[in-house]
Amino acid sequence: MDTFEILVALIKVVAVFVAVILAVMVMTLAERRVAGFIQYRHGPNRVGPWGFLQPVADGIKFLLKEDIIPANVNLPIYLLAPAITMIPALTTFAVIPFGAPLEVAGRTVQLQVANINIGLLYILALTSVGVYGLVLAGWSSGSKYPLLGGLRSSAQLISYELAMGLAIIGVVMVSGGLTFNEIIAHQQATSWNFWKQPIAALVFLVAMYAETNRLPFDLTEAEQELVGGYHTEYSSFKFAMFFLSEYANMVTASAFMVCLFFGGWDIPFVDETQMGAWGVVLSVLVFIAKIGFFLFLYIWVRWTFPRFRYDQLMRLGWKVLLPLGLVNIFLVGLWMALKV
Amino acid sequence: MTAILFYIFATFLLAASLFVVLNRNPIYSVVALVFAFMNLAAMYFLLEAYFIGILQVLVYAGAIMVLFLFVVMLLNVQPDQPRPGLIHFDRWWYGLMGLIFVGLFLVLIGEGARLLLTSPAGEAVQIGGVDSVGEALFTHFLLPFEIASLLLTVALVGTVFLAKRRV
Amino acid sequence: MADTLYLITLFPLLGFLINGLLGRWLSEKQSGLVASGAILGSFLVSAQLLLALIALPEGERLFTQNLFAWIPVGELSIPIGYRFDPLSAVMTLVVSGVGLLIHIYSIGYMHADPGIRRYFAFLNLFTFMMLSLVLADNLVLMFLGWEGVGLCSYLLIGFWFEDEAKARAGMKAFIVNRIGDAGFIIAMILLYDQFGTLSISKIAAAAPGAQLAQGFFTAVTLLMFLGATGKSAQIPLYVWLPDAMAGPTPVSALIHAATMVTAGVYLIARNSVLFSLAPATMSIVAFIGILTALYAATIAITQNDIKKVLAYSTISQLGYMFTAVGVGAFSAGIFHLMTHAFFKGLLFLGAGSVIHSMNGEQDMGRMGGLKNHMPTTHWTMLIGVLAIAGIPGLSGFFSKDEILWGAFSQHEGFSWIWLLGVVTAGLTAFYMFRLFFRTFYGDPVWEGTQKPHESPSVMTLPLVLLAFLSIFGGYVGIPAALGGSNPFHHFLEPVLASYPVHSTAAPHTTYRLELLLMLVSTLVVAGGIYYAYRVYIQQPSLAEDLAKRLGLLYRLSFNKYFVDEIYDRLIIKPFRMLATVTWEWFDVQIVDGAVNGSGHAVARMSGIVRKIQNGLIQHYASIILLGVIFILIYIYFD
Amino acid sequence: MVVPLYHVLAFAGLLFTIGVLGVLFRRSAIIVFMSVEIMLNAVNLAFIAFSRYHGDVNGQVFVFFIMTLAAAEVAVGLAIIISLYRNLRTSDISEIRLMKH
Repeated sequence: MDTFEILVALIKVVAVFVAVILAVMVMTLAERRVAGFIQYRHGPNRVGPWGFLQPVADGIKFLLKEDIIPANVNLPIYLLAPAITMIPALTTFAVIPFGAPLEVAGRTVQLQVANINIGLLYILALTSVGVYGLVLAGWSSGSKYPLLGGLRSSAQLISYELAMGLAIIGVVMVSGGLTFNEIIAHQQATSWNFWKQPIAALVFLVAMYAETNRLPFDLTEAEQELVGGYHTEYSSFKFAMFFLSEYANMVTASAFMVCLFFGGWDIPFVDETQMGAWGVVLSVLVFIAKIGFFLFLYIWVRWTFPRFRYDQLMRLGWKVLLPLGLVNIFLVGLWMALKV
Repeated sequence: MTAILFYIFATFLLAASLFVVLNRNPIYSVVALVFAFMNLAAMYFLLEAYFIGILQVLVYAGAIMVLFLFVVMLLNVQPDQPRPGLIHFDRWWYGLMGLIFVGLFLVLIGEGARLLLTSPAGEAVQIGGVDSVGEALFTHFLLPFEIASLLLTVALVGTVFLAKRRV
Repeated sequence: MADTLYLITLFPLLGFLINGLLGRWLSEKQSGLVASGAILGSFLVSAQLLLALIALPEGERLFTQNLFAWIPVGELSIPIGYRFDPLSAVMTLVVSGVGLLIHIYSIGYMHADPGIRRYFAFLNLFTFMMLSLVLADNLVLMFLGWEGVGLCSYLLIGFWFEDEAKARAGMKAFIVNRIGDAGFIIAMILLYDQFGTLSISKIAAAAPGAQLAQGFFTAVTLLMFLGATGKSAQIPLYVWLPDAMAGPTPVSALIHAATMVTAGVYLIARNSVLFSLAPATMSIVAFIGILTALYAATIAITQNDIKKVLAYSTISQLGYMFTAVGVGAFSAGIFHLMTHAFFKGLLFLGAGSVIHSMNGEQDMGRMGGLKNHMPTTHWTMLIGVLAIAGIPGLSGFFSKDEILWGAFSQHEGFSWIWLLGVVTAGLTAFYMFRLFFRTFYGDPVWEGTQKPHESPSVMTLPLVLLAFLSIFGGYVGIPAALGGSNPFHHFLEPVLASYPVHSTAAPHTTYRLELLLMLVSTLVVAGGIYYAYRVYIQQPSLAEDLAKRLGLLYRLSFNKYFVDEIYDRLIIKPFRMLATVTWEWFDVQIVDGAVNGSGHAVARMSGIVRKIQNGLIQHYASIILLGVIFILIYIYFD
Repeated sequence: MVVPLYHVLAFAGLLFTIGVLGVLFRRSAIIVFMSVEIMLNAVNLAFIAFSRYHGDVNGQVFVFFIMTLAAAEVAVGLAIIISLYRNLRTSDISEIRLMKH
């Protein structure tokens, strides 16, 4: 490992980190602006031009607010929980390639923090660890609403993780690899997985919403029922961490979706490798655009669909998505067997 | 570098495990155990068992321990109350045996290691990936694999039966 | 060809299973048909195999089949292996043929008996066991059949077990047989110890060349003969057979006349190689045989129970067979075995027919004048009686005279055996005609208003068939002296040992001598018949006169020489005393004391150990750990 | 192999011992159960080490099966603990000794 590699790695880490944080900031604003748009009203538009500095103002507000720690909490866990939530949210992005390989000084640089040979499993594993943040936060608050929210969220996450995994398996089967690079390369060579596996894409999309605790599956928070869900008792910067990780998760999930089913940074009908550095820049932009679409979809869905009831959520997960995922695997297997 | 990381992880692992066993609050134990398993996963990575390492996180840290956490929450287990006396009479001989065991075990490890050290080191072969483990699982170990799936089904049914309220 | 060998035993076994397990769903008729059908199957298969066997050149006449390893223990492997050679072929056909007729007969005889399914199940089981015995290629399998037929005999003698006397008769048969079986077992152990195998053919092949003491063969064969005396009712273990008449009459015909009781003869013939190596045993066998023949005949003369007469007659005839094998005329013994199966089966079935029509009456003193009421039974019985008496032209004549000639020609010193044989022949003729005359002639002395009637055709048909066999069954063995070629003898010759015949004379002179002896015995037989005619037809009062005049002798004979009573005094009573002592002292004090003591000891010990089991899981875990520690210490110091 | 095999084995052994001590000393059934998991994982570590050392994938396959087994075991075991707790209102195994009486 020479200086160049270390340097490149550092740059990539910082760039991705900053990009994710930036995306989160943009998202917090976009959420409210789009909501305003959908509800035929203005969103926040006073801080900076068109309200662009609103996230900064929010951040400053979170930092400066008084940090209230309720008397009943179990302090160590209470402090640990936001961190546990945050770490997976920020580290999952590490394995996602965000652009075509770049040629720098005669070397090829993968636009990806870490290309490990089991990238998909890495994401799944970290997502499953993320559950602890919610559960522990809910439990350690020492109050019933957070506890209920925590229990709900963990059950929800575990249930939908299965459907998600099954949807991914179909993709893995056709592309024959567990790294994103292989999956994207396969989609470049043939066509986007979305066209080949619409069922899997649908299942994954729904599961993705549930995994990030977004409407219509935001039962962990469910303001009207549980006050604020697992983070009811959190305030100030610790609340900000939950907030941040929720949006970071959305970004990662969108990226995941894009990589699995929509060709990642691939631009359809265009060969990026022929265009040199510009091609790389273009591919990164395309990737951002695709992610942006799914983030918009998140918001759109949020302000369009009502929340599910808990039993409906479970029924959907276990009795609809899980069988659909299995059917998809079966169909893919059949298709592969017939093709060969 | 790898070796240093390994020893760091191993130390964390042992410390966390000791914490699991020694502290009185079950919730702390669970969290410590999750941490321990994460370290163990890291050690697996360093031993080039990538697939198993991920599984360690996915299955142990991600699924099994969540169950523990659930049960601890569900039962609302309170921290153990300290009891009078440092060593309880009915337990001193467990302690004695535990100590003998620890001693013997370490001695044996030393003995075994001496034997192993004399044998040549293994070659570095890429065996830890999903492909090689998967291939072994679906060819040579196909039957045990299927039986394991059956075992899981049985466990599922059994668990539901045991845990549901009396109808 | 040999592939179908197992079917011979399989059919009766299936019949047994069907009747035994599914019997309650079968009607009486179906039950009988299943049982008879099974035996018919065996008979057809064995007949087909016999034809195939005859088609083979002499010397290669052998089919074997090993089904599976039955008892593999170390180097000893006992297979379920069958052997179909001329000897077992004859036996198989006799067993399945006569067995088939008796099964059919039973359908009529056992009609309306509530236990008929059980009866047929046992009868099939018996046939299975008997065929196993006959076909067995090794002594252990043979012993299985041997014990199996004993078991079935026990079950069928005590078939009407509600009657305690009958149940006891079954018990007696079983226990007396046990004594003989012990001899058989010891013989097997000795043989295995010496030859390392229990295969009959291997032992037979190894025995003549083995450098063994004369005493060994004498001991082994004597022990085998002990077994044979038990099963075949010879002195001193004959006492069970007369009591065995408690069973249904077809059972007496099948088991206690035609097949099972001849197993002893078969055993000796099967192991003829061993016996021929032990001249001392041979002499004993011949001696016991002729003694039994004469002895049983003298008892038969005075008995009044029709079945008892036939039972003693059976013992007597078995004595003839032992005489034959004892003097080395093995094929003559088997020949007589076969003809005896025909005519004794016929006689028993005829007697059964009579008993059936007399509503269970067995006392000849209450019969008489049945000739016109039961014509078929009468005529077939006549044939049977003539056959057993040895009237020339019927089967009994050929086989009996072959035995007598064998006894006469064997050793110069043995001609007294011939003499006793001739005397027995005369007695046989007398008592058989006594039975015949008292049953069918004279004035009817039966009581009651119901007239005897002829039995249904399902019973008379076997009678007719057996009568046919009783006449012509002997024609397979017409001796050379009468111009025949004795094919039966030649058929069996390859599988039987040749025992040296000490005959100095040239063939044509011996023929003349043989013819002379035949004439003598025929005259004696005719005398016996005439005497019976005189006493029981011409001057019925003469019978009582004679009884009075012979006084002591008559009482001895009538009471069977008090042998049962002597056994009771000499063996059973002391044995019972010994048993009482061992029970009241040894069993109660020592055995029970030890058992109870160990129980108390265990209880006390477990009271201590119980403390370990305190319900604490960790306690248990720590004990597991203790075990692990021990293992670790062991590994460390190993 | 960067780390000597016997170091890994020593760690595995220590981990196993910690698990044993936990099983022996803790009263809470859940902690005891977790200690059992520690023991299982100690064994897994040894398997992985040997697998790496011998370049043989079978050790990892074994670990895979042990994990499957552990998952089943934990599910059933925890269900038992729950139903025990429901009936006895305790999860202290020194008080759960119905078998003694």
